[in-house]
Amino acid sequence: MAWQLSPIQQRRLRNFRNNRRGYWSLWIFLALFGLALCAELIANDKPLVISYQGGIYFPVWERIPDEYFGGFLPAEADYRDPFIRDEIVDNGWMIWPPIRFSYRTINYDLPVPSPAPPSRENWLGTDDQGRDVAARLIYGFRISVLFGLVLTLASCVVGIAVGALQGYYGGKVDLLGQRFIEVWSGLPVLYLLIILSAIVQPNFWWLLGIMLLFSWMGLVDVVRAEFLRARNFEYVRAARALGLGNRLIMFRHVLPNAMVATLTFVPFILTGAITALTSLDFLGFGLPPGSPSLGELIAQGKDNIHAPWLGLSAFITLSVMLTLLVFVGEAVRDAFDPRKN
Amino acid sequence: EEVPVTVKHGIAMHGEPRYGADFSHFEYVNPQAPKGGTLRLHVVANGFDTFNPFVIRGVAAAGVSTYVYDTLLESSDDEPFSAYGLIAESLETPADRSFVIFNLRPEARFQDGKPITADDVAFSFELLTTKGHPFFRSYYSDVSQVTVESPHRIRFDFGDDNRELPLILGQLPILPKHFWAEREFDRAGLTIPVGSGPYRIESFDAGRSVTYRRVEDYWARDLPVNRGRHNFNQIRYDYYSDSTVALEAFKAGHYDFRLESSAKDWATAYTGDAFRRGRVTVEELDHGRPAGMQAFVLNTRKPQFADPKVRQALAYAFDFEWANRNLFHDQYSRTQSFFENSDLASTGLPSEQELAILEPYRDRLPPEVFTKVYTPPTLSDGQTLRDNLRTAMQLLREAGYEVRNGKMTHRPTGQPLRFEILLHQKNFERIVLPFKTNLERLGIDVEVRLVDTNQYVQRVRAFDFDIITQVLPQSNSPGNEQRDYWHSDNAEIQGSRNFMGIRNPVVDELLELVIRAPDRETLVHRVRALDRVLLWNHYVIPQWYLGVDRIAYWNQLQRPEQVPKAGFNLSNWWAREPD
Amino acid sequence: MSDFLTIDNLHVAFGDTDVVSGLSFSLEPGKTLALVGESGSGKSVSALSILRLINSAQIRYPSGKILFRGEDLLRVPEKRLRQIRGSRISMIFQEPMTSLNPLHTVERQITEILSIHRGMRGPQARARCLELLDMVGIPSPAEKLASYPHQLSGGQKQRVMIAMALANEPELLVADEPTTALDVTVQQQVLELIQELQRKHHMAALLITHDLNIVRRYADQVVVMEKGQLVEAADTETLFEHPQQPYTRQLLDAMPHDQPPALVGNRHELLSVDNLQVRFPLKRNLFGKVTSAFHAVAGATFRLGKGETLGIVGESGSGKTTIGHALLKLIESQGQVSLDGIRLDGLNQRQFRPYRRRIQIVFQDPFGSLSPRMSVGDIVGEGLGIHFPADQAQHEQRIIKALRDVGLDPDTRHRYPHEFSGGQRQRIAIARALVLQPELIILDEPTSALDRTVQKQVVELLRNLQQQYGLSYVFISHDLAVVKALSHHLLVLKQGQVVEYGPAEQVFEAPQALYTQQLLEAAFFYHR
Amino acid sequence: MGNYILRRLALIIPTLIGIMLLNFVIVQAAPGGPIEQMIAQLEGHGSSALSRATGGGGAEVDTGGGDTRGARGLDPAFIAELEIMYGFDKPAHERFFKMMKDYATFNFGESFFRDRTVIELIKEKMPVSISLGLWSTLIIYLISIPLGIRKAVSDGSRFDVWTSSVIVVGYAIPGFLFAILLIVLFAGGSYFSLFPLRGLTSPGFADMTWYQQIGDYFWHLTLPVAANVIGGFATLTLLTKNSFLDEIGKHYVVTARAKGLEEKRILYGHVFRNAMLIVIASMPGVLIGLFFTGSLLIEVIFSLDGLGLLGFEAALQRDYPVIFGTLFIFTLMGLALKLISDLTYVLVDPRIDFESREG
Ligand SMILES: Nc1ncnc2c1ncn2[C@@H]1O[C@H](COP(=O)(O)OP(=O)(O)OP(=O)(O)O)[C@@H](O)[C@H]1O
Ligand SMILES: Nc1ncnc2c1ncn2[C@@H]1O[C@H](COP(=O)(O)OP(=O)(O)OP(=O)(O)O)[C@@H](O)[C@H]1O
Ligand SMILES: [Mg+2]
Ligand SMILES: [Mg+2]
Repeated sequence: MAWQLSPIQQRRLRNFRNNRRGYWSLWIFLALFGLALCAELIANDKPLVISYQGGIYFPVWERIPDEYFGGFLPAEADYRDPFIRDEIVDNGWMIWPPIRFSYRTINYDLPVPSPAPPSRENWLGTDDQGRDVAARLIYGFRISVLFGLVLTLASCVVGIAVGALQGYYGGKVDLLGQRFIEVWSGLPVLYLLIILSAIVQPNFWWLLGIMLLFSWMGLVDVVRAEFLRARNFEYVRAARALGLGNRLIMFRHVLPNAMVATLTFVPFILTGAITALTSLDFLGFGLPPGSPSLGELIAQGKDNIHAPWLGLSAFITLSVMLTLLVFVGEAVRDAFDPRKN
Repeated sequence: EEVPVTVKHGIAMHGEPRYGADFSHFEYVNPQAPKGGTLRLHVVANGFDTFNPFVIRGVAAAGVSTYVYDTLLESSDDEPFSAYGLIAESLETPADRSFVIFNLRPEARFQDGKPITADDVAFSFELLTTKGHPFFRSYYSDVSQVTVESPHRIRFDFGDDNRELPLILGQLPILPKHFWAEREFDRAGLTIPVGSGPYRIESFDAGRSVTYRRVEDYWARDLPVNRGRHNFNQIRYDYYSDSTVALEAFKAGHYDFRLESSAKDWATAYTGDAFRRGRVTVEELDHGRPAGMQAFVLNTRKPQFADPKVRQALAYAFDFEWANRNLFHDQYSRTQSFFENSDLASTGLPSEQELAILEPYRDRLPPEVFTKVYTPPTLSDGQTLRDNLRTAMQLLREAGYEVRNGKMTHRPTGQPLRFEILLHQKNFERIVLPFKTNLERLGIDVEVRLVDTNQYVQRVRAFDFDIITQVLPQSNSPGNEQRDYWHSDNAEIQGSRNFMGIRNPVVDELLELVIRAPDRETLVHRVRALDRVLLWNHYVIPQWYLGVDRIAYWNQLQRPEQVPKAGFNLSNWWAREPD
Repeated sequence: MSDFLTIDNLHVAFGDTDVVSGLSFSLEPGKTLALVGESGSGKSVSALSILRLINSAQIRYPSGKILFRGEDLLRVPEKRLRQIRGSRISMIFQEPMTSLNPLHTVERQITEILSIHRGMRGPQARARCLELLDMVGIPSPAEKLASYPHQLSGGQKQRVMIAMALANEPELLVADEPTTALDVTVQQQVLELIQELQRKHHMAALLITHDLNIVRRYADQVVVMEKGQLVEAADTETLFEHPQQPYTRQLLDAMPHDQPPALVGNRHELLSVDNLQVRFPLKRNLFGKVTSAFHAVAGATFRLGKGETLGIVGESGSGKTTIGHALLKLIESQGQVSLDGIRLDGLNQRQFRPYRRRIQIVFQDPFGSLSPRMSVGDIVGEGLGIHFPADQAQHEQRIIKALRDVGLDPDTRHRYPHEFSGGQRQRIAIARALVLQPELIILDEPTSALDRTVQKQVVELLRNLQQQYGLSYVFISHDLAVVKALSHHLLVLKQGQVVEYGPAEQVFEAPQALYTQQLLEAAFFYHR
Repeated sequence: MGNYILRRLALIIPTLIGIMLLNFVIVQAAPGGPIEQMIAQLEGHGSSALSRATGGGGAEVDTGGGDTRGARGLDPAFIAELEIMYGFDKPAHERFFKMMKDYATFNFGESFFRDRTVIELIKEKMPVSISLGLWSTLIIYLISIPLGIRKAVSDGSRFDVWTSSVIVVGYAIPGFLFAILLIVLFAGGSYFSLFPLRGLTSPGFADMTWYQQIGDYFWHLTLPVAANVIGGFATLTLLTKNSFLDEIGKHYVVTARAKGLEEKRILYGHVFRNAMLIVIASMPGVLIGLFFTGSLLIEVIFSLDGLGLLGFEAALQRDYPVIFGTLFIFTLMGLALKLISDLTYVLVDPRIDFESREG
């Protein structure tokens, strides 16, 4: 079946494209995100391709033990280890990704104590554990954005749904729903995290789950307010008269006109999610030690003010990302603005 | 029957005190130091809410116990453990030290002019051990009886055999009975107390700063123990919540003196105009304080660490040299002994005396104790990490491990080798993570777990950990407390300090020898012997220590030339241009 | 040419489409010029252009001038324009329902214009405000001062609009369909008022209307527009007596409207309403009990057979809209309502939903009832998606047909509602109801914004549908001619009470109640 | 409405109890309690709360030296004593009921670790939090709203783009990093020493004349407030802008224009109220957020002793009386403010009500 846009959708698309800034921002963001998704191919401590004794290997995808190259260690070969490196180069060749560090690779050959300033080898310097900032940024961007996207998506869906229900139905739904939210928002997040970290090693998904328990509440009040107002509008009445079910009225008629706030907040919810990871890292309830995250980098920036490349890298990444998202948000708004042509 | 009792001006833990009865001042002070000027210090903390540092409630203001209260005796900084009369003119104790009598100086006065009497001493003792911080109760738990024999004479009898007691009773702060009798001791908050010491609280800004003023007519100012000391007219502490900001404040000249605790800051932060122009002195002062043992502590209660070979193997994966070079700017030294940085530390091969102590246990000790010099695995002389890992592999094989599917697996049980390193300080992550990486190359599964302090304490007290980093501090005169560290009786007592879970009869016996050492020399040999046994059992992976104090101060401060063993002491400093 | 108001070769374009091309006329002080033409011919756009009230981002003026006392209003700076707006030239908007600020009280809306141009404040402004409301025929105006627009009936809002426009006694009044929501009596009162002001202050009026009776009675000159172009301009007399252009003739000829299709046989009773009451709470006590309420409908009883039309007439604010909303459960009401013998009044919203396909409504405020972010096609087709999800394929066809039926170009269905003229929007609302082919339609002033030709088309359409499918209508209108043309029965309302109810013929011929008599008299006032 | 308010007021009690109970259960379930905290302090794991908040000073060794002879394991009897002191000898439900009974009479008890009652602590920290919160809010609102409106009017213009970029970049700056930067640049010893480093007032504050006092106060507040607001403009400005864009095309705006109103008056007199429902109505909530929760890191960095730090420290130290006391007080105020905020909806838009629409 050929999928075709209705003329009104085409018009929206056109409006979106007409906002050049937003349009390009979207592409740039997607490109950056796409790149970050293949972080392993850009920044890795394993070569992309190895030729060793006539065989061709792809270490990024396969695990070749140290022993295979004449070593004795049971674990995967460390290709940065001079021993292995020499062994391979003597018996073949290898092609490295542009950044020869993974997020957890320690550069053991730093000429100065870490954090080391940017150099040919470490484009953005290293952090205070001798790890390459550029590599950590790429991986951190990926993990942070993924975290942010999932969290934003989920909390928008839940937040909008709950806010919409309360605002639209009013009465008991609103009265009791709101009380529930009040109780819920009173939950001590910090303690939940402490309990969690006592039971399991908090990881990406656990944190996502915990954050999700609370993040959806941010939108509820706003959406509820908009719905409380919009449900009195004549076109909502008209839709009801037409026989639309409540769900459709809410999502086809009220929501599009109550979406301004939501749309405005989305980029910030996303970055908010990322900074929430930061604060968790701060408290030591964040991702497992060693994980790359923008938050961790910022925290390091504060601890190492003599190494401005740490804080700056994280800050620039964050602000570029946020700016792109805000511009995309504006373009989306334009797309749905009936008065734009 | 009468025991022979000597009346002394001072007392040493072992042997005789260094300074004679007629000494005029400690050697490490400048008796001509001018009085006057202001010393501005800083504290990184979230405020204070009480001037009573002796109770459990509240957060006490910095400096109160140091400046405001005098003690019966004053310790000297250049001996292992000796003390001389301050409030007490003299003390009397028998050879077995089963009691002590302090004769107070009749001229001793509280800051409100009232005399300090034996009653006050008894009151202080009673107050502190009942209502005070629990520390006092355990510290003085062996005191069985207190008798006021005359207004200026007080006697303490001891229940247990504890040779320290006369000395540590000398550390008892003396509080005025007339002041505290009508006040609630642990609810005094910010009422300015009447002290007995060289300074009194002049003013304070609740939670933000506190200022001390030198007591002009301090009765003890010319005592030998005080000569050349307490020189500043005013001492002020400012509170900062953030350490980075506090450092900035120092550079901006908001306070005068800084003792740096971070290697990174020491190496990088002390730059700028004032430093270039030499207005700030930045120096490292050697000290002779025992560093104890800071180490990765392995919990031998856990099956995977039961075998010393495994414990030894793990040490080979820790690359101290790299960490020191890259993370610590080469400022630390590798710890080689449980009594590092003191003459109690074992060095080289066992001496004759040590051999004599160890010989009876030879068959129950690792042979290396007698044959090898203990050094933690290092990468210094041409060794590469690979070489070390090879050794580790070797050791693990000997311990019954083999590689299965890339994992180090215990052959008899089929259990893969895995453990968790428990942390509560985030800044240790950077030290532990490379260690973890190295361990993983051996096919060992390592998880690094960062938890909050309370949880950490709970787990450590319950011995619910595999590896932690812990400082096992030591003093210059080890005593009873050693039992708490190493004795098998304490291995299963929750909350004891036998973190490793040592249950080694030889250690138990050596401990008793240490505690009962008759004189310093014997003590030293016995401690060294103990040290060797502990080291070769690989209970810990030693980390590092710092043998110097990293200090920086604005040049309006001056310090005495000589730095005593215990390290510098600001009480001996003075202002360059006192006003 | 007068130097008062001259429009010279005005061109207006939205993007690339010209909506007004080459309009020229002039107006003298004290005179009234009527702008007539079919719906969508560019009347409102031209009128709004005088005060440059259309968003400059959307509109272009390729050429032309609008000279007001020598100044070209298309080019004067915004600041100058502000001095003219509301003080020297006032505007009555076509859609009063959406033109008032929903969050300002009536008092505030009116006093604001007094304060900015005349510096009138406080009690003085309030007094003037009351005076104006009284002049435009709002009964007991003091009670309405604190009302918000949503608490007013359509006609009341329109009168507030008018009061605002007249407040500063402007030199030129631009009145875009000023009386569409008013019953004839009030309409007459308002128009007389305007005429009186014209006499007193020499005010000129640009009157846009489709009611040719009004044109004939009040206008001095007439300009006829078609598709953005001027067709004919002449004195009223001349134009009506000797229309030159076929288009004009067509416009004038399109008089209504025959009689409603005759009822045959014994009709099946579709809707029966007994003692319907609606109260709007005004005050509540602490426990939520209503202590004072406005009785908008006080006991209406009527029946409606299948294929019949019930006309509801009555003065503005008498509760007509309220009855319509109550029948559809859009507001709370008491009393019995049965459809096809099934009691509806006890049902809750969910239970009532299945009946909604069978009863549809055309709202009095078409603009407000169209979702601003949906395309017109989607709006019209929405009901189909709900009620006829099975035959999706035909939806598009049915939408196109419905739009065509009401005289709209189906190609415009991808536009948003705000891009239409008032009359066009009204037809969209009608199309939305018709496309579902319900059994009963409540039509609330469905033709108020339509010119005669289109009106006729719509009336024909309604009639045909009724004949073909046996639709029933509740037809609410002030336009008695249309009511007469469609209704089999008539319900006359006054202040929420039914004053007369009976077969239409009978009521028209021999009205019993005094109020009905007055109403009818006024209605045919122009025809005398 | 009155009925609604009554119902809401009545519901505050169960809500409050629910929140307290939930917190009580969870907080107690968390591993480690005040006893462990006390032990940690006694054993010298020390002032962790602050270093947690700031990322730690980075000490790799124990530099204290100090006397180690006293550092023995803690006596179990002592721990039992502590338990009695903190009331942990009683079962949890008894403790909860006692707590709620005390709270009902507004008796909030004393901190476990500080020599202060909970009320005193809050009173002590209030000035800092209110100062920071008030001025930050004021600045953010006074700048963001007019800016947002201007951006809406000139949507898509150069001005719009660059202001967007600036505020968004401002948002992306981590506040505490910015704070440190400000300190290093303007208060530290390295560059300019223009502003004070810590606190809310100078030491000699009490002896100053009133205008000096005001000057001194703002002199101290400049940097913290700057760091606090830098990230605060983005959301509000963009929300304002977008809401305005939505309303500005509506018909009543044309009406207002036809009245001859100035553009400013149209924007502020007519559009504002229609567009800003959310912003206006969220104001009470924002206030409570800024006043009562404080901004932890800013407080720490500028050594301002405020509620943010208090709450955080109490949480990490398991200072139950402070945790539950502040929770109770702030929740109560929060609930009241929430009600007020809901009522403002009705004030802003009289069409709004909270009744059910079904039935
Ligand atoms: N929400 C409300 N609150 C209070 N009064 C209201 C409300 N809605 C309508 N009214 C009042 O109810 C009366 C009837 O209104 P309704 O809209 O039914 O009049 P109408 O007959 O349709 O008038 P029109 O011909 O002008 O449209 C009016 O006086 C109006 O002011
Ligand atoms: N924003 C817009 N964008 C595009 N076209 C528009 C817009 N507004 C109006 N139009 C078109 O301009 C034409 C003229 O509209 P206008 O409102 O002047 O008609 P009108 O003569 O007043 O009709 P009516 O009698 O129905 O009110 C119509 O065809 C309408 O569809
Ligand atoms: Mg029109
Ligand atoms: Mg009506």
